[in-house]
Amino acid sequence: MSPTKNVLNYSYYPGCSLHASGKEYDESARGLFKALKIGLQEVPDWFCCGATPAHNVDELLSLALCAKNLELADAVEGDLAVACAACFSRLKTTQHKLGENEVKRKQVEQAIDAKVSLDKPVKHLLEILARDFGLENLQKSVKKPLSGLKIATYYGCLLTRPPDVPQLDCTEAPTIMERVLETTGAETVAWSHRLECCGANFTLSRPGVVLKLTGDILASAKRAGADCLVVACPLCHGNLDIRQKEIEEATGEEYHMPVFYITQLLALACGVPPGKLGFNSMIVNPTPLLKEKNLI
Amino acid sequence: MNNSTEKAEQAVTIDISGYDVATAEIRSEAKRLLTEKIVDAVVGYQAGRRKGSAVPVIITDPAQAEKLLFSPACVNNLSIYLTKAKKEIRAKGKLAVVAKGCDLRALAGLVGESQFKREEVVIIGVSCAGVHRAGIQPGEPLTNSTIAKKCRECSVHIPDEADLVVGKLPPLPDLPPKEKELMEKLDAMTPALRWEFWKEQFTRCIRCLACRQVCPFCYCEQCLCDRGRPQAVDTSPRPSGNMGWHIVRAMHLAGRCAGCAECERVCPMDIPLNLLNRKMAEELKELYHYEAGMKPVEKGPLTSYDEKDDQSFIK
Amino acid sequence: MKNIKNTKMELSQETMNVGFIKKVEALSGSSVRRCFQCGKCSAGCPMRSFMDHPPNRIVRLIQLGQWERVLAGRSIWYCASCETCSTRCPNKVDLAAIMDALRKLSWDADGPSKESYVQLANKLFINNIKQYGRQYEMRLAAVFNVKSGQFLKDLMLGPKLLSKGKLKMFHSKNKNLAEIEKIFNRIEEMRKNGDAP
Amino acid sequence: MSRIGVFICHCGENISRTVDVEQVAQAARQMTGVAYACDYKYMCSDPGQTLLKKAVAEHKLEGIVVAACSPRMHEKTFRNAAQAAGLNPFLCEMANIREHCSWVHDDRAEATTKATDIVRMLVERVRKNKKLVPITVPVTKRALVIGGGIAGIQAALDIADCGHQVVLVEREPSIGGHMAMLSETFPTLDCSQCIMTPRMVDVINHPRITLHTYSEIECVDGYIGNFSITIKKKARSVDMAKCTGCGVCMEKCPQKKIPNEFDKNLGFRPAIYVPFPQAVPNTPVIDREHCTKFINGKCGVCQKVCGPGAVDYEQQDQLVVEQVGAIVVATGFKLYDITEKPKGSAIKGYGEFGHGKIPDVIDGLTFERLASASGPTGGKIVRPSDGKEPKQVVFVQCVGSRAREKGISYCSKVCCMYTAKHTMLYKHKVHDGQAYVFFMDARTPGKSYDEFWRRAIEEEEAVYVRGMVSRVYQKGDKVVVMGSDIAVGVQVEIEADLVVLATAIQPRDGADTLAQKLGISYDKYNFYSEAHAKLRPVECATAGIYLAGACQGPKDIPDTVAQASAAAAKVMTLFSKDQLEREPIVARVNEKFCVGCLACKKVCAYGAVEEKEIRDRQGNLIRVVAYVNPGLCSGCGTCQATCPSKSVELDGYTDEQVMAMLDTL
Amino acid sequence: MALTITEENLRKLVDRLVKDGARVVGPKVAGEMTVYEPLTSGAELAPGTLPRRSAKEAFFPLSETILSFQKGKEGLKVEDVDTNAFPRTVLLGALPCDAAAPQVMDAVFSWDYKDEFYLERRRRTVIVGLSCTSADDSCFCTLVGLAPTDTMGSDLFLTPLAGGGYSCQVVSDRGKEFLAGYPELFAEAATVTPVPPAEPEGTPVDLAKVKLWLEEHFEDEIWEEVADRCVGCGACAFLCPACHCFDIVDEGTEQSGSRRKNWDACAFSKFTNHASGHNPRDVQNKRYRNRFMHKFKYYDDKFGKTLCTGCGRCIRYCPVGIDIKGILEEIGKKALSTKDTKGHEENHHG
Amino acid sequence: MKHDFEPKIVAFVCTWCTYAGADLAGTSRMIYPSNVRVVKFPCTGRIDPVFILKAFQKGADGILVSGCHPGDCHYMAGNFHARRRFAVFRKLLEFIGVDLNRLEFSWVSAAEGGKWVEIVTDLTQKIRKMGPLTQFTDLADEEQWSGALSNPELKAVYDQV
Repeated sequence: MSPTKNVLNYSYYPGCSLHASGKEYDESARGLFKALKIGLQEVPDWFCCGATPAHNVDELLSLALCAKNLELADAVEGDLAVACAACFSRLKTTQHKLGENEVKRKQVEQAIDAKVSLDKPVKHLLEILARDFGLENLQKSVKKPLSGLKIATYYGCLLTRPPDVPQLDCTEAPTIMERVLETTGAETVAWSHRLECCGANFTLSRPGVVLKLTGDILASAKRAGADCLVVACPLCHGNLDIRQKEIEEATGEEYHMPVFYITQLLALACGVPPGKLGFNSMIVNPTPLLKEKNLI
Repeated sequence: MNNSTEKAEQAVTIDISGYDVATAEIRSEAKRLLTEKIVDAVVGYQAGRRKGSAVPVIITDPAQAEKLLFSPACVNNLSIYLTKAKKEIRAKGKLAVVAKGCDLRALAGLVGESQFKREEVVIIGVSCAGVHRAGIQPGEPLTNSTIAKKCRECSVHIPDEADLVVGKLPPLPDLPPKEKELMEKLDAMTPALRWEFWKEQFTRCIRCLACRQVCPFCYCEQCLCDRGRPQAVDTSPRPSGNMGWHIVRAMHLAGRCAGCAECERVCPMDIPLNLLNRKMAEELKELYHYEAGMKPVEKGPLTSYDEKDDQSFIK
Repeated sequence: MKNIKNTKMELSQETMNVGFIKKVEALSGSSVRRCFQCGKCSAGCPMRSFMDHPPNRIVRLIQLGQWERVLAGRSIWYCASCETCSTRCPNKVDLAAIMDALRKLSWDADGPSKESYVQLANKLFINNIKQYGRQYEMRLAAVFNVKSGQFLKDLMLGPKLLSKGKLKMFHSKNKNLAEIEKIFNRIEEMRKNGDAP
Repeated sequence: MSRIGVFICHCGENISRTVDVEQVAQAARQMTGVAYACDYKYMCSDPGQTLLKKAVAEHKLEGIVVAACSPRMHEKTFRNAAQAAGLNPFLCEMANIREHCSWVHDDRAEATTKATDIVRMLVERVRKNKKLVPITVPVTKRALVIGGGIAGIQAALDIADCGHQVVLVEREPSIGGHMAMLSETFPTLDCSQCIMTPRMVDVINHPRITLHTYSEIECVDGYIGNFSITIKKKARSVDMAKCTGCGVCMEKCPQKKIPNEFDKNLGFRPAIYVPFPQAVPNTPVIDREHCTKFINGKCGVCQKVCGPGAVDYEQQDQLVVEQVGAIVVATGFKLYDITEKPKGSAIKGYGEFGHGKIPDVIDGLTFERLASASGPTGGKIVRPSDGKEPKQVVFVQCVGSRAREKGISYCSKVCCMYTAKHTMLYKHKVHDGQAYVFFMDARTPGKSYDEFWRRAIEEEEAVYVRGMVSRVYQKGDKVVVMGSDIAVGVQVEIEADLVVLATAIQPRDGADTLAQKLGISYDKYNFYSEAHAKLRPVECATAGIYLAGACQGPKDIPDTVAQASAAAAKVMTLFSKDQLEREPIVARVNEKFCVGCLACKKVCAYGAVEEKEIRDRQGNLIRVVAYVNPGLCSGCGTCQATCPSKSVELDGYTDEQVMAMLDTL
Repeated sequence: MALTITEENLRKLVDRLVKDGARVVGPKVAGEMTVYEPLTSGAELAPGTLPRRSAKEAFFPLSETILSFQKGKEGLKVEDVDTNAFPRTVLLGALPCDAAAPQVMDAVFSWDYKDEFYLERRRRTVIVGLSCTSADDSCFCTLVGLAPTDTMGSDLFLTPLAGGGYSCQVVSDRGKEFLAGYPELFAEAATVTPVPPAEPEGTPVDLAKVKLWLEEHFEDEIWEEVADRCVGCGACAFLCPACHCFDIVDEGTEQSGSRRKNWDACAFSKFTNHASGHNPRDVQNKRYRNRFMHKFKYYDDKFGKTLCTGCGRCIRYCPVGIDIKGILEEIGKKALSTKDTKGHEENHHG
Repeated sequence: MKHDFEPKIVAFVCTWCTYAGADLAGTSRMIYPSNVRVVKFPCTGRIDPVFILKAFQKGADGILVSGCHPGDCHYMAGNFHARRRFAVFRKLLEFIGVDLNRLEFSWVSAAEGGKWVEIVTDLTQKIRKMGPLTQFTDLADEEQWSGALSNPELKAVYDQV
């Protein structure tokens, strides 16, 4: 397969968080895709997909917001690449629900005053890397193997659930993150809390809930001997990274476990300079670990 | 016998005037049965050579009926002559038999065990006040010291279930039971002591098998204990085999023994064999409310069961 | 508010609100009657320990048309929408969707738990969309803290995030904002007309 | 016998791990009579058996001891191997050094000693073993089926269709049993009568089926292949040969208000009656208890109106003797009547449910009659109290069942399904009604069963409440049911119009008496016991008697029919041979020694001991001895233990064999 | 001059003998009966009453091992009984009917087969007889040619004296030899007054004529008459001082055990039971006839002796009162008219 | 673990229940003392008291007779007959002077592997404490009656006979 013949180009929906708390995700994703020569073009003036709060109280609103965003995305060439797991889930859910429920589709069409577009493939970055670009190519692109790094891959809720919607990987035993990361020579650990909820929805309203849930996740990763966590969702990242100190205080347990976006590590491996990967934006400082492993 | 106990008891003579009546009635009945050819032979008692003695006799001639008698010396349980152990007697044809109450119980048991049919035998029952114990010189009067132990505890002086009952029963003195007393004493001992007791008793057994031969219920064609292959108990008259023999015998008689105590009477070594049989009878009475009776029963206590039988001894 | 959690249920065609069942089924697109109370939803729910009625009981109460009991509880507001229940249900009862439906019904009915922080956060979130088109976490947090009366909550977290460039203090104008507002309005209109649930 | 071969099995490591098998083999070689001993990894394997067969030939072995697992596991295997090697199979014994030794002891030395002792015992035993030859008995290829419900009908038709004669005995005036009473059947909701009545007609028209209705089993003699059955045909008071079934007698009978048992007393019938219009045979019977003619002699209308003159007041009970080779018992069930506490029973009953006191609390079978198109209400569901249509119906499951204290501890198996069916039937007939079901578990293990139950809930909107009902009481014209929903954890109260109790299934009255006549065993509930729950589920421990339907345990129609066909297949297997072969572990009388006391006969539970007359050449009776009928003898050996002179011996377990074992102590 | 011994010295003699390691068998009280038993001291000696069982057990025990065997891989190992270990025995106080019996039995035990067990014991035994001073209606020694004072079979013979003590008559050399060992216990007396012997009552019979009668009356209704009642126990034979039939049985297992010689009795139904199942003496009276014949005819035919010493034990203890004395008297009466002709030959029991 | 005395225990069992129960103990790998020697019968109804006597004479220190629970007999009533037979036989042995602690009876069903283990273990331990049974075996060495009565109490009773 000749890379020149198959230039990959995608429209891109970063989601609110990637412009704020998850900006390092955005940075590293763009860096990585650039390094891999995959085109990304951001959908102009996209707006919030509504995430969990919207469908929590108003499904129609939630569907309408996503439908509108899908309509906006139609204007940009290429399949829609989504970085945030929540956005990915909402957009996919909207396609799924409207595809099978005519009543709802009509309601949404009335709400957005347009025909809904359900044909554009919505793809999570992981999917693009693993399937479209291909693991083989990814491996070929690795310049700086991440050997020696023991990674706990964290999927959270929305990358794989519910079964019929995201179609990213197996619902209960996904391996896509592992497969992608292993191309870099890094080691992924087997651990129990890969798919447990971090309580993202309660970040604001019930931080206590979040502490409990994320505490369990961190403890599990530590048990499994991981050096760091890797996520593909800014909400998960927010809880695991930003609240890690709080958790340590609450539980008396010390983690110091850097939480990377998957694109950060992949970009690092593919030779993107570390300075462009937003490592310094992370609350838990990853530098000591990366140094220890001779990665920076 | 323990002399001191004997002495403590006032001498009581037992009225046996009814025995003469019985003798006369037995004679006339035997004569009639034989003459009218209702039976072919009568099993009864006649006088022995020793003065006052009586021995079993089988008569077929009505003329000989005059030889028959009844006296305190008529100790034998004549029912053995109706069993298959005495085929030559049965071969004589239809039989009549003279029976005391205790003997009649054995007859009832034999009917229950299909040894003969009740209607095949004419039973001449005798009202019996008692007979001599073993070791008494024939002819001695019947007193509380010469009477057999079984008679002291007899509950069947009049054998009602016989075809006819002869003789008459005089008022009887109340004699304290002896066998029961002895049994209680043994029961009160430790098992080890009881073992000593029986061991002493059985080791002197000479295996003459008189006990078996006089027993109405030991009518087997082949005694288990005579059997060679396999040998259930050693046949040698030694303590080991003797113990086995007497235990097996007691077990085989349990629920069948009618209490005639002939085994004990005939034992030349004075082994108190009836004590074992009595013990078994007591246990069966307590466990299964069974008592050997005057009427044949279909099933004995060890050939039947009740789902509610005691099983407190089973874990 | 009367604690009805433990009071006796008198079942009759009158007391069992079949309309409620139907409404939940319509909103969620999931069958309620299918549930046979295996309890798997409750078994895997990460939020079970924070709920008063476990998820399976929520379904059971809906089956019996006991809407007051469902909405009186706080369980629906503690659902994390993690979809674990829906993913694993042996009967394809989409409990996550049912939970959405219940929250909507509670919202509409001005339900007993509407002052919940969760509801508040949700409301602010949606208002943010309406107002700015995108979420601005700093503002969201600040307003939530003010509205929920927890002024100092996460006080330590804010500056740290700011220093890391993670909370934008300002936001740019979204060109599609008018369109968004139209969507809100149309939905409102549709509901007024009974065209939407 | 002095050429015994001893084969010690390692059983992989199961034995050799704990028992020094080589040492045991070595010790065996020293034992008297042992001509050959060896140990081998897997004696039961093909090479193991070959080893055995070779050794028999090479060492001219006359007996074999295989020291391995339990004889319950492999006795047959090794006996077959011995037979293949040309030995009588009964000269092969197993020494159990696995279950009874290596698996239960941990000290190697002790286990080895014990294994050696066990082998020594078995060697001594085998030396006394005798060649035994299987017993053959002739087979009468005619079957008796007891009970004319669906089980009996199915079994009878299957056997008769296979070409054998069948005698079918039914206690009631008509065959059909409970199935004829049902409205529609789960999970297909097809009409019970529609599938049942053609089968009933098949029975009466079948050239090879002799039908005795209104009849009972009086006495059973004989044994497998050779039963003699005495049947009491109760006086029907109607001559079956003359009766045309026109029904005029029933129309004219002045006694019309007798509660109809078939309709669970919801309707009425005359004193001369057939239980239901489709009855087979369609010959009425006079209920002498209620007939005026029989009460005071003052009627006789039926006789007067009977054209063919079939009514016969003088008819007497009649005894018929039938010779059969096999028996299928299919006596069915009854519903546990919770209104009365059974006499002498530990069952406490359910006063709290008001059954028998509250007219609108009924049992499942009564509901069937209400729902049946041929029932007393023509299929209209009404309350017994006032005939009104009930709008709220509560069904209670597990009434009597699964209730150690209040009833019976077993599960009645069909109630979950028929209750689900009842809710559907109800909903179909009363569209605006609501059915509630109180249940503890739904047990729906059958093809399309769970789907059926779910349909009742999901489509027919029956409200199932998990939790047992505590009490039922009358309140005005309502029946209040107090229960609890354990999923919600609160009490539930329903003001019902009708309450239907799914009462437990019990064996028919008199099941125990019949079992005693048949000589088959039954459990504490009087259900008949199968020989083996898994491997012989339709056979009785008593050879030649088979079970079909609910008499063996609660069962639905498909299971009943399947079991009936299985029983029929067993009968046909038996009938496939002219002679029957049995394991020769039976008692034998030594006629020379037997003194004819017949103690053996008294203790024999199988009636296998008979009296036998020994006569001389002139025909004179010499004596009577016992004789054991090998066809009847089951080989328990109680006779031998009872015989004072051991004149009866149990082949395979003789005193000689036992004593030889004890001699090794 | 007569040799005497006081009662006290007699007991002392026992003590001495016991001390010297001899087995002293003598009458001893056990419960209500007296039995011949090995004495442990002189005090146990209870002379004068007829013991329940005869004294033949001193030579011919109820049951004795004659060999033992052990089966091993190497074959059968047989171990014989060491007859040299039989104890030196003194049978003391045997009444004439018991003391005479061994001499009668010697004949059969040393006939075509020498029974070493019996003979060895006989060789090692000294019999001290005792004159009989009490008799009952069952006693009949005088009818069989013995007497209460008969010394037959005794080595020494004691006669109770009126004033106590015994006179002691030396009957055999062995007796003399024995006496020599204990001279100090005996005294000499010029005159002695013996307690009068007890002569049993009875009608004397001519044993020769009885034998002749028996020869001619093998088939006779008397047998049925006197013995139909016989129940077939072995009490008569087992109490008899002269009955000597025995049975050989193996006890134990096939692997190890012993062969034993046990008393047998002709009344037992299996006594002549053939392996085929046939029994020539199929009914009890025939068995009794054999017993009588053996005693008064066959034994005499073979050994010229009567196999009965008239002790009367079989009469006293017969369960059904079969009375050999009465039968003998009756036959004796019948035999008076019998002429001496040649009788039938009958197979002997051996 | 060694004990001063290891008794010989003989178990007479029926094949359907107790033998199968013992098999179950085996398949469940329950551990129990190795003293017991099992003699299998089709039914407890087949077990003759003579066997018990024989076993004692052959040196058994303890005996167990075990079969199906009442009502569970494979042969319908064999165990009922056995129950009576042994109820009576043990009374006889007791009267003869055998310590009944050495003779145990139990119902052990095919499902009661645990009960089998418990009963065998308890019996073994009990007999270990009691020591060897010499009553019967001693008799085998004795030839004749000694006439000696050592115990005065016994003598009194003896004399009374």
